[in-house]
Amino acid sequence: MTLPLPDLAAEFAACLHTAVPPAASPPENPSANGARTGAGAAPANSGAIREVEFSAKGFHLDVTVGIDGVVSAAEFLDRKGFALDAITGVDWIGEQEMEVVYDFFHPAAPWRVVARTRIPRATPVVSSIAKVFPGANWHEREAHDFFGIVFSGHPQLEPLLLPEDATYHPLKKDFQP
Amino acid sequence: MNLPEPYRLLIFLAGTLAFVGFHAAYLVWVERKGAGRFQRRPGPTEAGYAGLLQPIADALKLLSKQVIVPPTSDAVLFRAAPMMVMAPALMCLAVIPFGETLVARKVNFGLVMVFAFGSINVMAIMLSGWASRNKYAIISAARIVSQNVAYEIPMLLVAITLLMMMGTMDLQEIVRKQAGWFWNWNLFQLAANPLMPVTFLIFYICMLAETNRAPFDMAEAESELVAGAFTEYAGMGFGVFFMAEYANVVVGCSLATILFLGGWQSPIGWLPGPWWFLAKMYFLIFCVVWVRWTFPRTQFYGLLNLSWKILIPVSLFTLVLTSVMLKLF
Amino acid sequence: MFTLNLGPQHPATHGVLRVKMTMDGEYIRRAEPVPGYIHRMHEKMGENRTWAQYLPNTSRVDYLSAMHYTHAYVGVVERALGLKPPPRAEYIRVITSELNRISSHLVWLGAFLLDLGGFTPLLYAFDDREKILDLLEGITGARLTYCYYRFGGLCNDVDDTFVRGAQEFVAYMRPRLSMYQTLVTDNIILQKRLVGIGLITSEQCRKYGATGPVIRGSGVAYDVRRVEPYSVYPELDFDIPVFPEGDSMARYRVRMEEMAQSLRIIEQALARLPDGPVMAANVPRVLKLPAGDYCYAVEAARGRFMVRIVSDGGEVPYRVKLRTPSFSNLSLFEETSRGLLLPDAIALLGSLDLVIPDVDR
Amino acid sequence: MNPPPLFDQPTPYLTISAFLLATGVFGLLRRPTLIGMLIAGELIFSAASLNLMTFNRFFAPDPAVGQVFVLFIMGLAAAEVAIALSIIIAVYRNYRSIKTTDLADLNG
Amino acid sequence: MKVPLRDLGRGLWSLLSGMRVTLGQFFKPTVTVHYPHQALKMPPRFRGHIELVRDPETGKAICYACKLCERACPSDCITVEGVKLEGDKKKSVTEYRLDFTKCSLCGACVEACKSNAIRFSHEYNLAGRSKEQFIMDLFKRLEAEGK
Amino acid sequence: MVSQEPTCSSDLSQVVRFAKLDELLALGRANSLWPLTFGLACCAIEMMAAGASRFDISRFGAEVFRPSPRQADVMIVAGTINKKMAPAVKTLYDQMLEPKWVIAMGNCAISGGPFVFPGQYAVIEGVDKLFPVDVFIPGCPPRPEALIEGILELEEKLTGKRRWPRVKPE
Amino acid sequence: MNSSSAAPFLLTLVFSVAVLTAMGGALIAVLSHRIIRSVCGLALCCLGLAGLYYFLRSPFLALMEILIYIGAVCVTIVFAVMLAEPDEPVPRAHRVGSLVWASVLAVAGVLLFWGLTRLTAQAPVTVPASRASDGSVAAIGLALLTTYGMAFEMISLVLLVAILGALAVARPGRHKP
Repeated sequence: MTLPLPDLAAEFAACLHTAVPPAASPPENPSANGARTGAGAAPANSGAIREVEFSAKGFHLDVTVGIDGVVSAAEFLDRKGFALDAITGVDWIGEQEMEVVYDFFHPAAPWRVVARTRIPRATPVVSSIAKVFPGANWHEREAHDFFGIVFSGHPQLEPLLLPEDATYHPLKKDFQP
Repeated sequence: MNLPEPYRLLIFLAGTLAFVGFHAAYLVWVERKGAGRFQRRPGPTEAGYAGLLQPIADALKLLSKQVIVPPTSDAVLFRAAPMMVMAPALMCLAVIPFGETLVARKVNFGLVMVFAFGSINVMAIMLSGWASRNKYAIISAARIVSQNVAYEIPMLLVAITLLMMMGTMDLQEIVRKQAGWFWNWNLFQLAANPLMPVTFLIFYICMLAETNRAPFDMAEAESELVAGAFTEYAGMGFGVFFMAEYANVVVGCSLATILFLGGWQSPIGWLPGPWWFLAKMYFLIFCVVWVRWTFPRTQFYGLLNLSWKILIPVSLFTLVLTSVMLKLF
Repeated sequence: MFTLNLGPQHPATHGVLRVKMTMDGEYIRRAEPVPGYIHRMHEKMGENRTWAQYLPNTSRVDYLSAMHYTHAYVGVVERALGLKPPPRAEYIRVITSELNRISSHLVWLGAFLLDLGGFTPLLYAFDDREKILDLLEGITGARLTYCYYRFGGLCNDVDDTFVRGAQEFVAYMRPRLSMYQTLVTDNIILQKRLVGIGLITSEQCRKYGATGPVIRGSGVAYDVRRVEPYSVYPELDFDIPVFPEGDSMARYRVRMEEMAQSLRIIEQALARLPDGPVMAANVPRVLKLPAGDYCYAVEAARGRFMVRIVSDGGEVPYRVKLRTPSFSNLSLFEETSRGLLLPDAIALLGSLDLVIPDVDR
Repeated sequence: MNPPPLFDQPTPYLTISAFLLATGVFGLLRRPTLIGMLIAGELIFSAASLNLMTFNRFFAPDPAVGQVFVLFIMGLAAAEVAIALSIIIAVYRNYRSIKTTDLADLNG
Repeated sequence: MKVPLRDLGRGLWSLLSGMRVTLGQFFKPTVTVHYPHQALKMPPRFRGHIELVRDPETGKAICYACKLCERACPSDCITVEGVKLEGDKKKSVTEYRLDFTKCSLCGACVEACKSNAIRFSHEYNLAGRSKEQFIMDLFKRLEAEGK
Repeated sequence: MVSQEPTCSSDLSQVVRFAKLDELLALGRANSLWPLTFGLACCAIEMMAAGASRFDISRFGAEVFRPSPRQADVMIVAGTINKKMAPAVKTLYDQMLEPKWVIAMGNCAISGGPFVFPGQYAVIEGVDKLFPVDVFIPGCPPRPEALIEGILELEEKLTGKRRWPRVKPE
Repeated sequence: MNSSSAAPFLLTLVFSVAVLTAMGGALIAVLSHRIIRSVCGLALCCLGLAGLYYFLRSPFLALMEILIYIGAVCVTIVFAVMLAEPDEPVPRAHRVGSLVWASVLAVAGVLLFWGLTRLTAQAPVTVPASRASDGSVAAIGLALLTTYGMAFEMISLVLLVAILGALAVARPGRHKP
């Protein structure tokens, strides 16, 4: 049942490229529309898959997906039997971008996949994958808590770890208590 | 004793009260020491010699706690419940004969009396849960009712089995009929009922369930319902429930002693007396403690299943068996 | 229908978890865990401290398996620096990690039985645990928050007393495990409460990312020690206990079996314990990690624990992400507890073996 | 000879019995809920039992007959309560209320 | 009928064997350390709060206020002050304030210290009625001990 | 000595002083300190260990961990309190009945411990910011002996004298 | 009960306590707003009645009264209250009409009942107090199984039907959520 790694990478790439619409076409997600106008749309859409040395990095596949490719990437990994490890953000304040990192592991095969996408820091909106992986629900809420990333389509985007009425996002680099 | 009946009654009631108070207090100590030993630790040691003053310290503390009635509760019933809970145990002990003459009130229907007043107990604990108006307490109250109703039935069936064998409801008479060596005890009356030890086991299990002792302590299920029906009680209100639990254990174990282990009769045929009674009772109480500190708590439906699917059919079977055996021999 | 607020202070939540329950009588319609009552900013602190100063934090995320967490953090920094700890250090890491796993499982056993209303096993388990703590305190100086591993090795070497003590412990613990078997596992009451209760399918585990004994109790032999081997685990012979039933009993059995396996690992590692230094020679004095992101996962007592660090080349981490097993395991609770009775849900919660600071971080 | 003490005369018992009946009837009419009415009904039963027992004690030659009848009444009362309560619960499930006024469509 | 009976018997047996286990423990000696009467001996590596080490030759603190520990401490609980006395090569410590209420006992300070001037004490049973008493001046403590 | 007790049933003791009775009550209370089952973090494990066979706080009558605040006398705050938890802790304290005491166990409960840094957003820096604390036990986590010592310290506070020897660590 | 050796005063005292308990309980049962309290009133009333039975030379009945009424009937009612009425009924304003009606009917009932009983009591006390049974269970048992055998069987039948009926009525509502 386990696919060799290069095959997986190839299949993944094929899947992503078919799933990601060409840069010129209008995005399907209306809420992501505003988000994409600021940053350059073309690099955000192209998927890039890199095989990396596990012993040096701790994962096998480093996938960069476009802002709209997140759900299809998750769906692909779900089909391949991956499980969600974590979702987190990194605040690249210098580039005024927010990176959303999705970690996946495989319960049966020794594979680790990291999928990442960059979104503009001013309007951090990305589609939720909670429908694909219900476990993403909490991880996305947590990322929302810490970074203020808005996961569109999330069923219940309320503070999880912070108090119910919290409006601050403490892991943003410019956070002041 | 040539005292007129009412005075004699009063004296014995006072004696019963003291007996219950002493036992309720020191069974807590026994429980804590016993739990300690089962867990390889000494239990209370620092209050008095071997922690013997521990119950007194607890009582002092409980008495001096602030008294409140939670604003959301039903104040009248909230106060009434602790008063109600102690009374049945006292009434039951009044008819339990500890020796040939050592009984507060001779009643022809001692057995019925114990069961009758035992059933008031349910009302009391349930009211405490209901009056607290606390969600945990109400869940606990509902559990108590179904548990007690379920276990009263096999207990009564067992009692009827014994009633048929003994032909009397007088507890003293029941004990007298078991005089002699220990094979005369009801527990070993295999000719009347080959399943007598099973009957005893059923009675004991029902007794544990009726007194809300582990593994049937649904009412207080700490890990689920915080403190169950007593969640809102504090100070002596709580202390009374604490004591009533042990008083009920004393009643239950006394009854088991009388019905199955020959009451004050000596197992070796001579020297009968209250000491034998107490020894047997304490042994049963020790078993209660032992069981409590060994087993996890049963699940609620498991508890009801045990009663309705196992205990009631088996006790009915022993009832029928006994009647057949009695007719045959 | 009414709402029941279990916690934040409730004996069954093992700390300060709150579960918002919508109940129908004693049946649970919906039980939504509300974590965050002991959120301690571990990830924020990562951005305020140097790489080395962050070490004590790792012992406090999941205080019951502090060794594993430190292992993961130390491992990720070593991976980024390309450091390799000497073999003796690796073996001692394995021994202490496995001792810590047993002690963590013993706390779980006690607390779980406490949830089920049995008090005595808790004290027996703590009694056994004290023996492990004595061993670990002897070498690390602390009972709970060890902070023993260093980048490139250990903070100090073990002596013969520890080795002998560990051997004695292995010999002592085996009969104790069979005692637990008689006292607890075989007990009919426990069986009735756990068998068939709180079913979790392997598919649910995958969807929620549940790991550790939870996924192994659902029939998937996922163990980071096998799948992404680290340290010297590949050289040691041990089994991964798997039970396919997916109920609370399966998770219970997985943990009990894991303790026996940990004893096996400790025994082998003690037998092979090489001589030599416990600290790599080429550890830089001031740590500056090359820029990039790195992951390192270990099998902690509760499942897969992963540290993901992002370095911008400085002395201070740019981002530290702790992927904790309890977080994912608890997120499963809402779905699996639906329709259960309250005591069963509490058994389920106990069988997930939660450490709340591990959820909240 | 002194008159017998109060508790050896039938009058107090009969009076109490009448009182219980009165409260029972009163409650039956006043209570808005089915369970309340059931309780009032139990009071009426008790009144009847007390009366029976009194007559047995003071006027009947057979010592057992009154007690037997009271026992019968108790048995019936228990049965009645069981049935009535199960009906009440069934009604509650359908109507979410056990107030008599809310159950008007039982009238047809 | 046969299977339920066997289950019943097995269940009863499991209960009885459980009770046998606890009874066995009942008669074993207790494992308790009666703390205020007896006390466990702390292992040599036990980490209590830190204390200054006395130089066996001079009888003074070894510490020369290099502040490495202060810098290494992740929770900022150490404040060291030192003065350079006339004629000495190094500074000598005048104040070593340890806010023990913030310490996480990680040992970073002890490892950072190059001259072994601080070590862990074996104070394992501290308790007090005010929290100020745990913000201690280790230097004054050392002085007081010397007298 | 009596006036040192702020928590004794105040309305009565202001009118009459039963010195002997107060002493007796203090002795009773000191020997029957029922803690609230309330563990927050790492220190809670040490609190459990203190209740376990090795250290056994039952010797001092303090093993009756009550899950309901109504029945507890002493609240052992064992762990970090953050801003989300603080209202709940305060409620628990308010639900406990007089006389009541608080033991702050561990550095987190005393001052926020290692989780305090400039710019922190979650941790309450010391439980004494919420309600009065009677005994502080420093450590991270403190050993179980320290908790026992804390209970002895509380008993000393109640009765005014210490009945047990002091252990000097060697 | 040997009244000759006991102080009649004390007995009268106990008797009046029983009477007051019964009457007070009955009043609580019908007058209190909260249903749970009226159940308690009923229980109290039954306790008083048990005392009266005791004075009527039938301790067996007294105990049965407690066992059946308090232990079974009241507990069952309370259980039903818990199942069917989680909320307290709101005390509503009394409708004067029904109150008047109820009182009138009650008074009429009392008069009728009391009159009838007085009439009967005009007859001489046929059984001297001293000759009355001591509530012998043997006599009751004999009577139950001989003279009233048929009625006894009917009662058992009624109880059986009641159990089955209760099960049948309450059963269909049971379902797991």
